[in-house]
Amino acid sequence: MRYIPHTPADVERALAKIGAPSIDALFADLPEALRDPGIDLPQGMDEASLLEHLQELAAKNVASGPNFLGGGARRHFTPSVTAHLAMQSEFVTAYTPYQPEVAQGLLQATFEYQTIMAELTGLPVSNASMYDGASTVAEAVLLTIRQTGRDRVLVSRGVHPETRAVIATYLTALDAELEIVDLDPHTTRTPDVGDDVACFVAQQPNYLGYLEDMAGLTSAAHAGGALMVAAVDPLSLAVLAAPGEYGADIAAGDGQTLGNPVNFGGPAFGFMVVGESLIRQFPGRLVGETVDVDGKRAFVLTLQAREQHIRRSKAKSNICSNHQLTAVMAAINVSALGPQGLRDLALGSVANAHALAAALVAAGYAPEVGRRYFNEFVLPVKQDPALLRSALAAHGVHAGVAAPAEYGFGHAIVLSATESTRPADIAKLIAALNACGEGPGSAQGQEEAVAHV
Amino acid sequence: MRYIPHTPADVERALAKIGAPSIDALFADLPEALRDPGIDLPQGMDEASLLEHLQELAAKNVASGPNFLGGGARRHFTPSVTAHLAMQSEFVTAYTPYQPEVAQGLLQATFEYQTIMAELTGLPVSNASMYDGASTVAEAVLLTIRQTGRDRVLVSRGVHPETRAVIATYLTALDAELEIVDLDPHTTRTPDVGDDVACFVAQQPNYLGYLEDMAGLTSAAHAGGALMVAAVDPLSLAVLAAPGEYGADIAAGDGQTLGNPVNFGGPAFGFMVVGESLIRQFPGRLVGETVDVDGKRAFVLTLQAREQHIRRSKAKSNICSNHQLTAVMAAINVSALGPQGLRDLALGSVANAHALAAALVAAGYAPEVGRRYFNEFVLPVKQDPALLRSALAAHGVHAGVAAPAEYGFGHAIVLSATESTRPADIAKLIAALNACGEGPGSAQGQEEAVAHV
Amino acid sequence: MSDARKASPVPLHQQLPLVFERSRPGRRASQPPTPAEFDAAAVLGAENLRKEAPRLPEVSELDLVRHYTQLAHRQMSIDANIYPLGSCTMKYNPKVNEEAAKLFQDLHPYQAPETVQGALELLYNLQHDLGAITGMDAVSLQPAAGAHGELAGILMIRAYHRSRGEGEQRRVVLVPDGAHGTNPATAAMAGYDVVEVPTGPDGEVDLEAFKARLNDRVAAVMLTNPNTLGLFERRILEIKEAAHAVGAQLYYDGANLNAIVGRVRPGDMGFDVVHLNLHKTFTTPHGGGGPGTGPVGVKAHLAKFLPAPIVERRQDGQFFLQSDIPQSIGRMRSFYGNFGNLVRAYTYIRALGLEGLREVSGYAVLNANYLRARFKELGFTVPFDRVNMHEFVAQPPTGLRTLDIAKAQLDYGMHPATVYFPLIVKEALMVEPTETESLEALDNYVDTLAEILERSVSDPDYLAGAPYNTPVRRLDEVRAARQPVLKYDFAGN
Amino acid sequence: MSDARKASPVPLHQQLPLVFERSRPGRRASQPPTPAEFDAAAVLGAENLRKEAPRLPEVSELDLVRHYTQLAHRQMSIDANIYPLGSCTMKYNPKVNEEAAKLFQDLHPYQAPETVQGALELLYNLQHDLGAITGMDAVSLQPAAGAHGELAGILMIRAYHRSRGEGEQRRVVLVPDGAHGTNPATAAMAGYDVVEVPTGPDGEVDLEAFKARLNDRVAAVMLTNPNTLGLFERRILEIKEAAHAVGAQLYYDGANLNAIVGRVRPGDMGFDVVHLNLHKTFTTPHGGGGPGTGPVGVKAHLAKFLPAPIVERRQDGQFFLQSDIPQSIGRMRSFYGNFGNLVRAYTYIRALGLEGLREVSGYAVLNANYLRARFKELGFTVPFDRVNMHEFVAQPPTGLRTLDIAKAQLDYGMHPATVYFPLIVKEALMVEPTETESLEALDNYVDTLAEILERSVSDPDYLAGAPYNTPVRRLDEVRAARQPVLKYDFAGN
Ligand SMILES: Cc1ncc(COP(=O)(O)O)c(C=O)c1O
Ligand SMILES: Cc1ncc(COP(=O)(O)O)c(C=O)c1O
Repeated sequence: MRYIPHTPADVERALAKIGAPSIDALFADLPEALRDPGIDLPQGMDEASLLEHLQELAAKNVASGPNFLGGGARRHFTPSVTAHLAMQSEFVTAYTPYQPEVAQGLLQATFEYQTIMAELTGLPVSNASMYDGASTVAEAVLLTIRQTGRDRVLVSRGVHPETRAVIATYLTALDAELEIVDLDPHTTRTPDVGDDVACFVAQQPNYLGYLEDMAGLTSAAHAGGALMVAAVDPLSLAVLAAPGEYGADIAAGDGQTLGNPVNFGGPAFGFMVVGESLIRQFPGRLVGETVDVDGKRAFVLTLQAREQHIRRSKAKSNICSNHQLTAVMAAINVSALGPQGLRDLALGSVANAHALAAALVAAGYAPEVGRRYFNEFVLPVKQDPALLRSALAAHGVHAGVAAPAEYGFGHAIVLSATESTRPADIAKLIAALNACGEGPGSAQGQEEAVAHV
Repeated sequence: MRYIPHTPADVERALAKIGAPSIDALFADLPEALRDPGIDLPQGMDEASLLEHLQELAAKNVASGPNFLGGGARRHFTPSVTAHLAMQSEFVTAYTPYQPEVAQGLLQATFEYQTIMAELTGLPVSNASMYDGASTVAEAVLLTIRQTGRDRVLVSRGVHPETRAVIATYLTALDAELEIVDLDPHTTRTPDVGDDVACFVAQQPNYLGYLEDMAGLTSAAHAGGALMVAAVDPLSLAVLAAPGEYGADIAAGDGQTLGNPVNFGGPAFGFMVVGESLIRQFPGRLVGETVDVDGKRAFVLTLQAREQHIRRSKAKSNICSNHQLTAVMAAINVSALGPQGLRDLALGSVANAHALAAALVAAGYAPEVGRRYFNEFVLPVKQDPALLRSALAAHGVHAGVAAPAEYGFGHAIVLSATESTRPADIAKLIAALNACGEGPGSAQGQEEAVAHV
Repeated sequence: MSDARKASPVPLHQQLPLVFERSRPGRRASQPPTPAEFDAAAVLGAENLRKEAPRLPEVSELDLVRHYTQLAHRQMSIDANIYPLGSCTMKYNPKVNEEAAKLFQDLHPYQAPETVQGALELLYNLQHDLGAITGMDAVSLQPAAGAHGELAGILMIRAYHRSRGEGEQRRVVLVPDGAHGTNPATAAMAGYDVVEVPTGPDGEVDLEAFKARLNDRVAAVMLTNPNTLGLFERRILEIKEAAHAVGAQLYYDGANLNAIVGRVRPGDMGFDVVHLNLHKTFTTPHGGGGPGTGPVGVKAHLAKFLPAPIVERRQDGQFFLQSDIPQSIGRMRSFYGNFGNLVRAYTYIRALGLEGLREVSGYAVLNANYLRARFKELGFTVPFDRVNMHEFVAQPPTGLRTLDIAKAQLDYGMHPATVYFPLIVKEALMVEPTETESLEALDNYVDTLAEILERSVSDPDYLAGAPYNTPVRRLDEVRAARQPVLKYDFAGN
Repeated sequence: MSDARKASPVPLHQQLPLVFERSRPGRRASQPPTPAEFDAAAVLGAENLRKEAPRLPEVSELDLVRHYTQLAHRQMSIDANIYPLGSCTMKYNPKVNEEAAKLFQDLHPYQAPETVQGALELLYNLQHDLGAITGMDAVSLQPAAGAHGELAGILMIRAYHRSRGEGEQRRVVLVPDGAHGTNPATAAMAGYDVVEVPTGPDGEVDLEAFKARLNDRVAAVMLTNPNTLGLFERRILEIKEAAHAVGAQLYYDGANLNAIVGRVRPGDMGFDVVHLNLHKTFTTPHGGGGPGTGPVGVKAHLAKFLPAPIVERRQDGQFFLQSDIPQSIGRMRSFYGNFGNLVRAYTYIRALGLEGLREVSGYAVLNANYLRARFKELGFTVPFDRVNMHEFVAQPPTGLRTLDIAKAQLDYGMHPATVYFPLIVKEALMVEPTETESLEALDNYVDTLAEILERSVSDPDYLAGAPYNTPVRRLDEVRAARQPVLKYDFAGN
């Protein structure tokens, strides 16, 4: 396929205007010796063959089946109207709204997105989106270092391991120290926050699914003069205390659960919402309200002096492209669901997770349910989580996000439920666990035979 | 689910304005005894359950697998861009363009559609679309009766049996006589057209796939003063002589092959294109070019005095809603393909049909290939076509459109190829035919066992 | 406003080229599989090939996308605009319906029944649901639109009378003077003489006049209830008695079912045949004029005349297409109906359930009555002023023309009502807001009308010139009809 | 034009309410599964629950659809408008890419590898293809955007120098003065001091000045080639020699790859690291600002520092995520990158193949040079006037401001070029038409500019007031920054 409109006559006309003999002649500046190397790429394809190739690849995946995978991405119900509206061509194929007169569509949608995120987090200033949740939390940490001038960073072990990894990556270049605060084993121990600490980062619900005492942790952070970064699942905020309510300075996280497809991990979007006092150090684009020359309300990118295209090496971040479309998709989805619908999703997930735990207990399993949890919890298992996950998949069930050894549960997985989890799904999971030799009394792996569902 | 915006406060406000005590009170005119009968309908569903129900139904169908089904609908390649553009909300959710100032989008698209159909058929005046091909051919027949004042109608047996059935239905109410002209056995015998004949209808390629001598048949019709109705596959017109070229008075047919999904038979659209002299008797909407008060080019529904909303019982047809969206989809698809692409589809179908026939011959089958055919041809078989079709389906192959007994081939099916038919598909069909006991030398049905593909 | 502003282009006012004007030889958007080389003249016969290549558009994929995206921007639609066309039921078309339809779009109509059991089950269920909703005993999903359903229905009535030896005798169909044009057109197409029944002073069928026209030459009476004035025919049971007494069949035009769905059924009112416009009550999209779908339901005595095929279920639970209906009027079209739309309508019905459908009519009628009250406040006349059903007919304040008001509304991004229909009311404006519009949307609509009326007073030329800022302004429709240009003139460009 | 016309609303100029202003308590669009009843305070702990409910929009599905459809109509896009933003490569985004992406959208990132072999194979193939296209030995698909790729790249260079004991010594990154803002911002974020290299009189890196800044304290040199003036750095091999001679690593900002793709490779030019913007050269949509994707490719000596995980293939043909990269710089983000966009880019690459990609650069450069010639005819100045690559930088005729011209273009439905970048050219207008625009579209663009220039002469106030007929006109950006209103004020309304 090719997406080029030029006819031979067009080429001739253009070359005549330019005064060049051929298209190749326009490339005379390229080092001659390097031109047209042998590039190892297959031949182009027509559209039918192309789609067939992609469908063949897609057929090698299995997306269907009961799904208990969480760990930062979940398959929640999203109404059909969400994708329909978000994927309108005008949104999909627009650039960053640098000419606001002809970009009110995305500017207003982004302003609405910012408002929604402010409402959910209870903090006043949301940017227009960042990349994913992990890198956004890392950017939040950098912000606190700039703001406080301090160089120690405390991060709860309850923060998603990948988020912690990204924070570490972002910190390598700075002379800052990263310290992990342990769990007790379900929730974070109250840290001792010295006056060299820029911030404390805790996640709610934490990676294992348990509810942290965010108010207490925030007090501890503030007691040491550090900023509190709440890494939150935005869907949970339909029910759980807003970061602003417990005094967090920054709320950040991944927006996928607000209504993006899981997309094998991306793109969703990162969100960051802060208090007014942090605006000057805030990374990312911001949309503000103003008026046009006729006095009509209008929206525009604002406070750009923080950004790379204006401040270059003095910018608050190097971020340029953000994740606008997926953020707008989430805003559309939240608007489609409304406060009641969002609550229904969150509470439905909680209810089903607790039903799952109860069913596991009834089946003789010993999930870690002694502490309050939201829609995920730990299930200690007999075999290596990665192997178990594959074994469960062979029984048609997606489950087995690892609770790594650092958490001290031995072999353990984190199970996740959503509003869409049905009793039949739970039954299938338990049957599959049993079939994989995880049943009570069975030695590891030995009973792994046929599922008796 | 419900799609109603009213809050309780809204209901109160509206009732207050109306001066009614309740919504139910607004229905006081309904016969009391008949109100709220027990209606046997299931409870409503939320969107997730609803889609699950639909997906369960969809899972009971099999659309994949090599497909040799034609008979008036075929799965041709259509580029992704076609549905993307045709299914834009503004087109999908508009009404008939009765207010042209705000409907130039569909009006212009329809004007372009009319031009495309005129070009393909070689006739000057296309309407904006009708229902399906069969009912459109029936409407063409009615037109010829109105135009000529004659009351006999000759229809070739080569016309699709369902089209003939619909013509018969449409004629029941008129005092007109329908006569079928036989095949010889592949193509139509030249009919003897008397001066009571309103029209002669022949199909190109005919139902069995063979090429009619349309010029000869047209001469025969004209010799008797009858009008010639060419029922054509519009995709074939990328290659085959245009009805206008051989002098047909009306071209009509089904537009599905120009780029609508097969949709289990609908909706696609019917098209009708006629000579100038027939405009006054022409059914259906017409879009014409004009100017607005500023002199700007614009498009508008025109010559409406033929239509039911103006002429009521004197209208040329009762048609009101047509098949505008699917017709526009076809126009988009033709524009995406261009003349070369459309030719490629048509010629690819021809080439593959001939390759299929050759492969069948090589495998010892005896397809009816002594006459010129386009992309379909007859294969005499041993068992009842309906049973064979099911047997082939069990082997994962879709084939077996019947050539009914009226054609005199005994048990026989019509096989169809498209540009997308691959050698592997052909091999699968032959293997399946063999496995179903159709192989040369095998007694009917006896070898029906495992496919040895 | 500055002069520069006046002289500056409004982007949407640009005249768009036709796709043919964008065409350049050799350009192409999509590339299908390349066919094997062969000599077409040899294989197909030179005499069968076309002489002149069709002049089809040659554009790039981007050109194509721009063209149709820009055309879409020049098109009002439910999704972007309020669109209260009377008789058209321009309600919201749920997006989930579209997702559902896609699940079935690649099924070929001639597949083996074993491979389309889900599709057949859906049709079977829908036949049931529509029967239950209308109170009819049997349903065919075949007709492609309302008018097509009408034709099927009247042909069934015709077959019925013939089967009783009354085919020759019954040559008349009675149709109210307010009826939709398709009703008399259908009757004529089915070979009947049409006799009009006048509307009485209360906006309903004039019962005396009706009875006077009723005799044993009448084959059918076609009604819509509520009628095209949006009024429920309160004497429907008397009408039914009278019609049946002379052996006439009662036909229900279901275009207005949205008013009563879930509350009262045509079958229970005594109708013998009903067609439904799934593109109205049941939210399949109008598509700029179609495709619609017009299933017909009948009472038991007519079931044997239904167009074939019908979906039935075997003892073993398998679904199949029953084509063996010896007294069937025959086929109305190829295949089984506009299946894609049948999926959409089924999705809608199952989404709402009975309770939801009953709400539909409740809120549709609430909205229409609210709007009627507000229209009256503006000085519009409502000729038959009483509680109406899903729509009402109004007339503009004295001295104003309906057309002018309609055109002025366009500048506000609002679609006017149906204008000049029904024909029995002068300067008619037929308003059907549907249940999916909010009260604020209705208020907005009325407030805009108020503004238009005010401007018509302060600026006497205003209305006649409207609209001013639509992509094109009022058209020369006479020129379009007098010098018809029905396709692009390649030579002229 | 009549007065009425002036005073009539242009539908698109209506101020749209915010979704919050459309909200009414109790209204709702979508209905998710109803949760089982339980006491949330008891289960979750009263102390963990929020006190104040979030004020989220409550709208009907139709309200929602109207809102976002009307917003879409107030948004320029490639699909509706020519959009020749320099440095942004606003080319056509093929629709088949979208179909491809949907095939994978329901895969969870933590599924068992056995259930995502197709997704992993696609990533593996894409790693290969991007390596082949850039001439690099290893590729990570993880970065989420160009700037994110830059950060990954510079962090790898940092890790490389540290692994050789030169981490402390090398504290400087050299960046041309014409570089995109992300380059210096990235270097700073990675802890480096940024030193600018001036552009010489020929629009390329000033080689002497460059060498003067080059020493063993330099960790990296970041370049884009062609540079932001659209000119190919002809002395690239000398630059490379000099940089490598002092032990510095050469970084390639791939934003401009569209100019040379298929013809010359960064790897062959001597670059050690490259990032690509798949949302530029490889047609993944820009989405109004993102999501993009910024894969990084490296030469063999840097492969061990790549961010984890990478997709590898086992002996048995199975694909897996390799996370065991001991010297990796670590993760740049969660999961494996913006997979949805990686599918789109892969679809594009495989559609075109090598020959198709080579055409891309050819026609992109042809279009840009054609446009440069036409701009000059209009009186625009092209400061470094020679055969350019995929874009060029121009300045308006004397006395005119770039901003004003850009705003005037908006009235014609055309998007302006990138304005005021690069910073080294006053009143810069950076024009990148891309290969998917036709010559007619370019001619149209230029003819419109000509009309604007003419009007600026005949009406001296015209330009300063433009645009006149866009949905909103020029904004008070100072007010937006001085009194920031960054969310809806619920109280105020
Ligand atoms: C009352 C009435 N009857 C019949 C019809 C015809 O329906 P269709 O357009 O589907 O043929 C309409 C459509 O406008 C109508 O309003
Ligand atoms: C030259 C150049 N470098 C880097 C970038 C940054 O890319 P991204 O926006 O994907 O982060 C851009 C984007 O505009 C660019 O043009």
